[in-house]
Amino acid sequence: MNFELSEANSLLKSSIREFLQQEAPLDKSRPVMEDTEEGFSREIYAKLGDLGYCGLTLPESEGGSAAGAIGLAVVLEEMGRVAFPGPFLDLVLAIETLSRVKDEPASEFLQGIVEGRKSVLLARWETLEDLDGSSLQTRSDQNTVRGTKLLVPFGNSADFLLVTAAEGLALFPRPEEGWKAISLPLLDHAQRLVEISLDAPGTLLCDKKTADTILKEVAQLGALGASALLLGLIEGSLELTLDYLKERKAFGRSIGSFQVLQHRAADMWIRMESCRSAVYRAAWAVENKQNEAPLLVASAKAYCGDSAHFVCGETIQLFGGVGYTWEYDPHIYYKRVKTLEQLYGSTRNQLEAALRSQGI
Amino acid sequence: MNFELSEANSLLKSSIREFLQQEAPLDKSRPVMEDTEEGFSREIYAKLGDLGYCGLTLPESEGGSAAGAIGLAVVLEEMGRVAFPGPFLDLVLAIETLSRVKDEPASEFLQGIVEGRKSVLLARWETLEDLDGSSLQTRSDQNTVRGTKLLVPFGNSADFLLVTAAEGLALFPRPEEGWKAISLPLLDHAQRLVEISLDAPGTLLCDKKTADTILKEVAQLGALGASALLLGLIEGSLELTLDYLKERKAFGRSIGSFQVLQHRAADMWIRMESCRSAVYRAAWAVENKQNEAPLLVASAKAYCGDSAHFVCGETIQLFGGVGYTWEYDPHIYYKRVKTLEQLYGSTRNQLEAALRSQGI
Amino acid sequence: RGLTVVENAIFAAETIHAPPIASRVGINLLGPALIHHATEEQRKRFIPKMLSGEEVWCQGFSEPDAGSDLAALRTRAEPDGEDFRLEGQKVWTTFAPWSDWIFVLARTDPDDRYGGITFFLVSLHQEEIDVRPIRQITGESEFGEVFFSGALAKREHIIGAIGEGWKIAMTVLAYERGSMSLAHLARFDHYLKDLVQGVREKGTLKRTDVREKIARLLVEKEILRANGYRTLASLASGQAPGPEASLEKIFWSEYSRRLADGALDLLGLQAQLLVGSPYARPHMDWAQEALYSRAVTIYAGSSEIQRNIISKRILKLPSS
Amino acid sequence: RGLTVVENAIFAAETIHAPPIASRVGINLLGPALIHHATEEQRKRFIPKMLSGEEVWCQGFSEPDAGSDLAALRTRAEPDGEDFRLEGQKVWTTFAPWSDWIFVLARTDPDDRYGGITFFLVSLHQEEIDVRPIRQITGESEFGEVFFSGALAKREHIIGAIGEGWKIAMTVLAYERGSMSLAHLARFDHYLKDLVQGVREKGTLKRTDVREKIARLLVEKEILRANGYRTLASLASGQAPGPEASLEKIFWSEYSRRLADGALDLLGLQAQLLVGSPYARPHMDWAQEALYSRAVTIYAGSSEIQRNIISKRILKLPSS
Repeated sequence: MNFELSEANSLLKSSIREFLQQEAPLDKSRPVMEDTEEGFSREIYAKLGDLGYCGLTLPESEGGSAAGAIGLAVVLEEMGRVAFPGPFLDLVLAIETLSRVKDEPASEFLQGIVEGRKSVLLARWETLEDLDGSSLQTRSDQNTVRGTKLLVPFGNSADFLLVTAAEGLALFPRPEEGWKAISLPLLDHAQRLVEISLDAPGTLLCDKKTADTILKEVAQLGALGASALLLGLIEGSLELTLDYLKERKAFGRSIGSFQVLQHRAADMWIRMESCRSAVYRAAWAVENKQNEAPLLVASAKAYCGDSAHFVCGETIQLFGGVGYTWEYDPHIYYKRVKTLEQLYGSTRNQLEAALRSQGI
Repeated sequence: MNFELSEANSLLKSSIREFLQQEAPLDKSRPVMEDTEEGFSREIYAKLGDLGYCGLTLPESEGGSAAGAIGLAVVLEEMGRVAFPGPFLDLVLAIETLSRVKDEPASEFLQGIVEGRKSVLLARWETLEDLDGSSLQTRSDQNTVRGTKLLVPFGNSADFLLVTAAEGLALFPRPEEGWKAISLPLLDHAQRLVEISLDAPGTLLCDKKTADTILKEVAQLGALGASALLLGLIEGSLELTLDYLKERKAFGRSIGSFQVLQHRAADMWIRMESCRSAVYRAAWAVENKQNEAPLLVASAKAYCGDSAHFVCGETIQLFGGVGYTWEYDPHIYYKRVKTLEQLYGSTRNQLEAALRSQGI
Repeated sequence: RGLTVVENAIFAAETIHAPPIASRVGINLLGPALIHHATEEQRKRFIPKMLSGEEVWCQGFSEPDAGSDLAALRTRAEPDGEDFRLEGQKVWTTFAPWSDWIFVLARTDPDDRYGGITFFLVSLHQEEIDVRPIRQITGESEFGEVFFSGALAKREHIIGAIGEGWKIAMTVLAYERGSMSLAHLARFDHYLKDLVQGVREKGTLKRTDVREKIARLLVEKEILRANGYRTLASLASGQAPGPEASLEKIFWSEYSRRLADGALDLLGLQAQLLVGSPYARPHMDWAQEALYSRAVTIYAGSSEIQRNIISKRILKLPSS
Repeated sequence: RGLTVVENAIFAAETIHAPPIASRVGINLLGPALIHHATEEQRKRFIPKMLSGEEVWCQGFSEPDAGSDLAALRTRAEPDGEDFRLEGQKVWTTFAPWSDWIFVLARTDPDDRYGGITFFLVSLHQEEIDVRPIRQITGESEFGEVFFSGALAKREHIIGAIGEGWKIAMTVLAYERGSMSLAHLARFDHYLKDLVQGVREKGTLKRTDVREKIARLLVEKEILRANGYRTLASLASGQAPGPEASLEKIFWSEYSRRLADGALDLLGLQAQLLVGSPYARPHMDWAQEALYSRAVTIYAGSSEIQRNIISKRILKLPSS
């Protein structure tokens, strides 16, 4: 196993970083999170589509750039660093799901989605517990989908929903009628979580068994992606902290010269580096289909969640009074972390998954 | 509730402290722990008896000094401070048990024990789990006791054993025959834990129901006493630490001037003061038969156990290299803590008991 | 004669359920300082209207460059005949937007770090004072910035002597740190009940991991209560709170964080839903509390400052 | 040419199960220093016998007043014709009682804190050296004190130039901190297996509190492995380990404490019974490991020293 990024991935890293610095530095993103209804910029997502980022993980044959799990981690790490708003990861997961459903209705319009012109999102969960989605209440036949899905991130902006139903996976174009979305305001004001009640035409893409296999693979990618986002959030937050520690003065010296704060920063750095090791080791295992992938992905998600809570929380503490103001950025990172700890396999579920993967 | 000690208890505190400084400072006690078979000095215990410490909690009518739960805490706190070796708490618990069994065979020789001439110890447990001792295998009729008791602290030195049996509580004078003790060497080299197999004459003092009631009261006193010992161990260990921080030099300054070590010491002090509040609030509640006593005793034992582990462990760390040598004292405190965390209601059991006391 | 410390804590404990009532700053913080340091006239003038809520008070201590390092404050009090004129800025002033009066630490001597500070009572109803609310990460604006440009500070409203401000401020901070922990306990009792109820409804109260975490929160709450009783006992016996108050500030503020974090862990995403959103806990806004609990380890002397106080003033550890 | 770093880690990983073999100090610590800094003659003279175990090595760095502050060392090397004579005392010297040679940091210039230190290879088989074992809190005596009273230190056995000792010592310490973590992992895999087995036999493996604690130990072990692979990858690509090695030292040493403490928590009193005592775990001495795990955060640079290195040399935080 090697931690050096391949040439392709280093290139990917610098391009996405440059793109985000251009299009979505935090000061530009904050108004989008705070003042827009959708909570992200369709324009920027369209550009991401044009540049091939939405199809990142797809094989070239399907118009993707076959960047694999490591490539996905690289991109999401950079997005986390600037707390990039919107459903990018969810979009990738929905696309991955569609591309795995080898079936005409899917690939038919997959192209349009990969190019970012239309958005599709997964509607998996029916309870507050982010579980494997067994015992679904939603029903689907060849022509209609009927049910209520909870926790659809940015669901209100979806042109299509991929809905898990008792019969399998159904594709659901957003209708005029028979679509009711209730927003669930969260601690993280940048989130746009909705509950969606459906009773409208939709197409069943595959049966439950196929759907479960596909969703299990996609869930692994989701957990890996969330870990990479958390790693990026840690990096962004620690960067803020180090700058502040160096410039802020108290008792006639820079506060970064106080040993207690130095050791706190050291602990934050240790977490960051350890998360990086965990994320890229897991990405490598997924990309190379290693047997240890389930253990490593579960470990990465659980550890990155705990670490990000610690690092981004300490950032607020080390900023002191201003760290508690809306104006400064630390709360943006902290709030994002709190959502990611729970979604894509909560820390508790990942810990259990890690044990199971070892037959414990 | 008042945290000032009563005049009587302040007097008690200074007398026992003086006694221990005289008879059992740590440098005198260490050879006793390390080189003697019994692990404590019968001579000193006899003196404690003469001075009335063994009957500390008994009513004057039974030759005790009626110092109550607070008095017991005061004495044990001082004993913890010097890591006083031997089964003092166990002795008090056995005496308390006997005095609660209103029955001739008990009070008959209770006097001799209170005066420290003979020792009696409780043999309660039959498994490694320190539980409430339900489902006992040991059998007793009017004339004999038969069974195996685990975890009898300093059991080898007992002249009498108070044995919990299926039929009730049995008094068991140490015989020539039918007594087999196997020692269970522990992390704490000052401990003398033994497993005792019995098959010899003994007397049933009371039935199971009475025994259970009595042992429940006594167990509460045991948990309170262990908390006080842990508080004392914290005090002794922190005292060592503060002296060392002030005298030891590194990088051309006293190591106590490094902010990281200062804050570590502050955290140790916070634990110590919080344990003191917890122990004396609990002692007050027991002495005044408050309804909240079960919650407060369970809280004190659990919190003092965790805190002592932290404080006495950090003492080793702050001493650096010498903290890991047999010659220096930190390990004496740390090892004693590890035993007390498990006995007299393990931290886990006390946490559960705290919940139960609140109907949770 | 104002509330006794015990009444003070009881009062706080009783009022804590109600929405933050603006008179709390005056009664809990300025009150004790007046009792210890004010003249009979000053007490007569200010305490009754403070208790009646007729005059609302806020605290003008921190400044943009004097947070943890309070003695670095730079707000100047320039003599103006009998009285003084204030020039400078205060920040993190709780309830500032709704207050009538502010107690201010200002410099009467620029060269004497501690001895150059004086404690003024100043009316906010004057043109030379501008109050701007500050938005917090919860989205609310409970506190604000106060700008003084030649505001009048009357000599007769100086508490203690000129140059005694630091000493008096220490009394205020000690009470803020000490006697409040029982008040917070009332909140914590209430919150822990909601957590237990939430877990029960979720059906996970039987899980041993959940039980251990709740048990620790329950136990630590009792330790906090024991510490609070102890402080109260010593305050009631007449001693002004000393550096020991730092223990309480650290314990209750860090406990409040453990409690909120514990709820977000045990209740999962439900605890992150804002009150009013479907599926949220009906009577407890855990999301806001989780954010608020990040502030309490910062204000009234950060946890780091409290540990400095303990190691220096109680443990007497040497300075380098 | 000695072991490569990769071989080094693999070797350590393979040998870790065996009882501490005395040649490990030589191979893992001195080995890399010889490869980086020794002359061809010196390598020829020392490496083969080191690998064969014919000559056992120990490390003479720490002194009674130079622990965390290693550069405060005072052992003097006085010129004696071509060679030098050592005067002073070393302490915490692992395997000292069974060693043939010691690599020593000694002062060739009393006035130059760092530049006055030279790295000597010294035979322990001389009258002018007295080795006294030190008893540890485990009761064992794995290490000792070494007293030099005019001991001969040959010029031809100086590694690097006179005054280059500090630089070479840093290489040794970096390897000690870095490349060893994979070796420790082999131990931890073995220990965690025993813990899971013990809990299973105890019948508590289904308890969710037990499961969460074991899961965290499992997860952190994988993080430790990932960090170890990363260091190994960079060492293998030829870079000598830098301050990043501090991360590994902190992580593996603090993990080893969490693991042992976790076992004492989950296995209860059983884990405190010494091996051989009835009811003890048959193949794992948790009591000794619990004590040993208190030492690893102290030796080879305490956790506090490692955090100083990270904040100063990696994060570039200012000195006061």
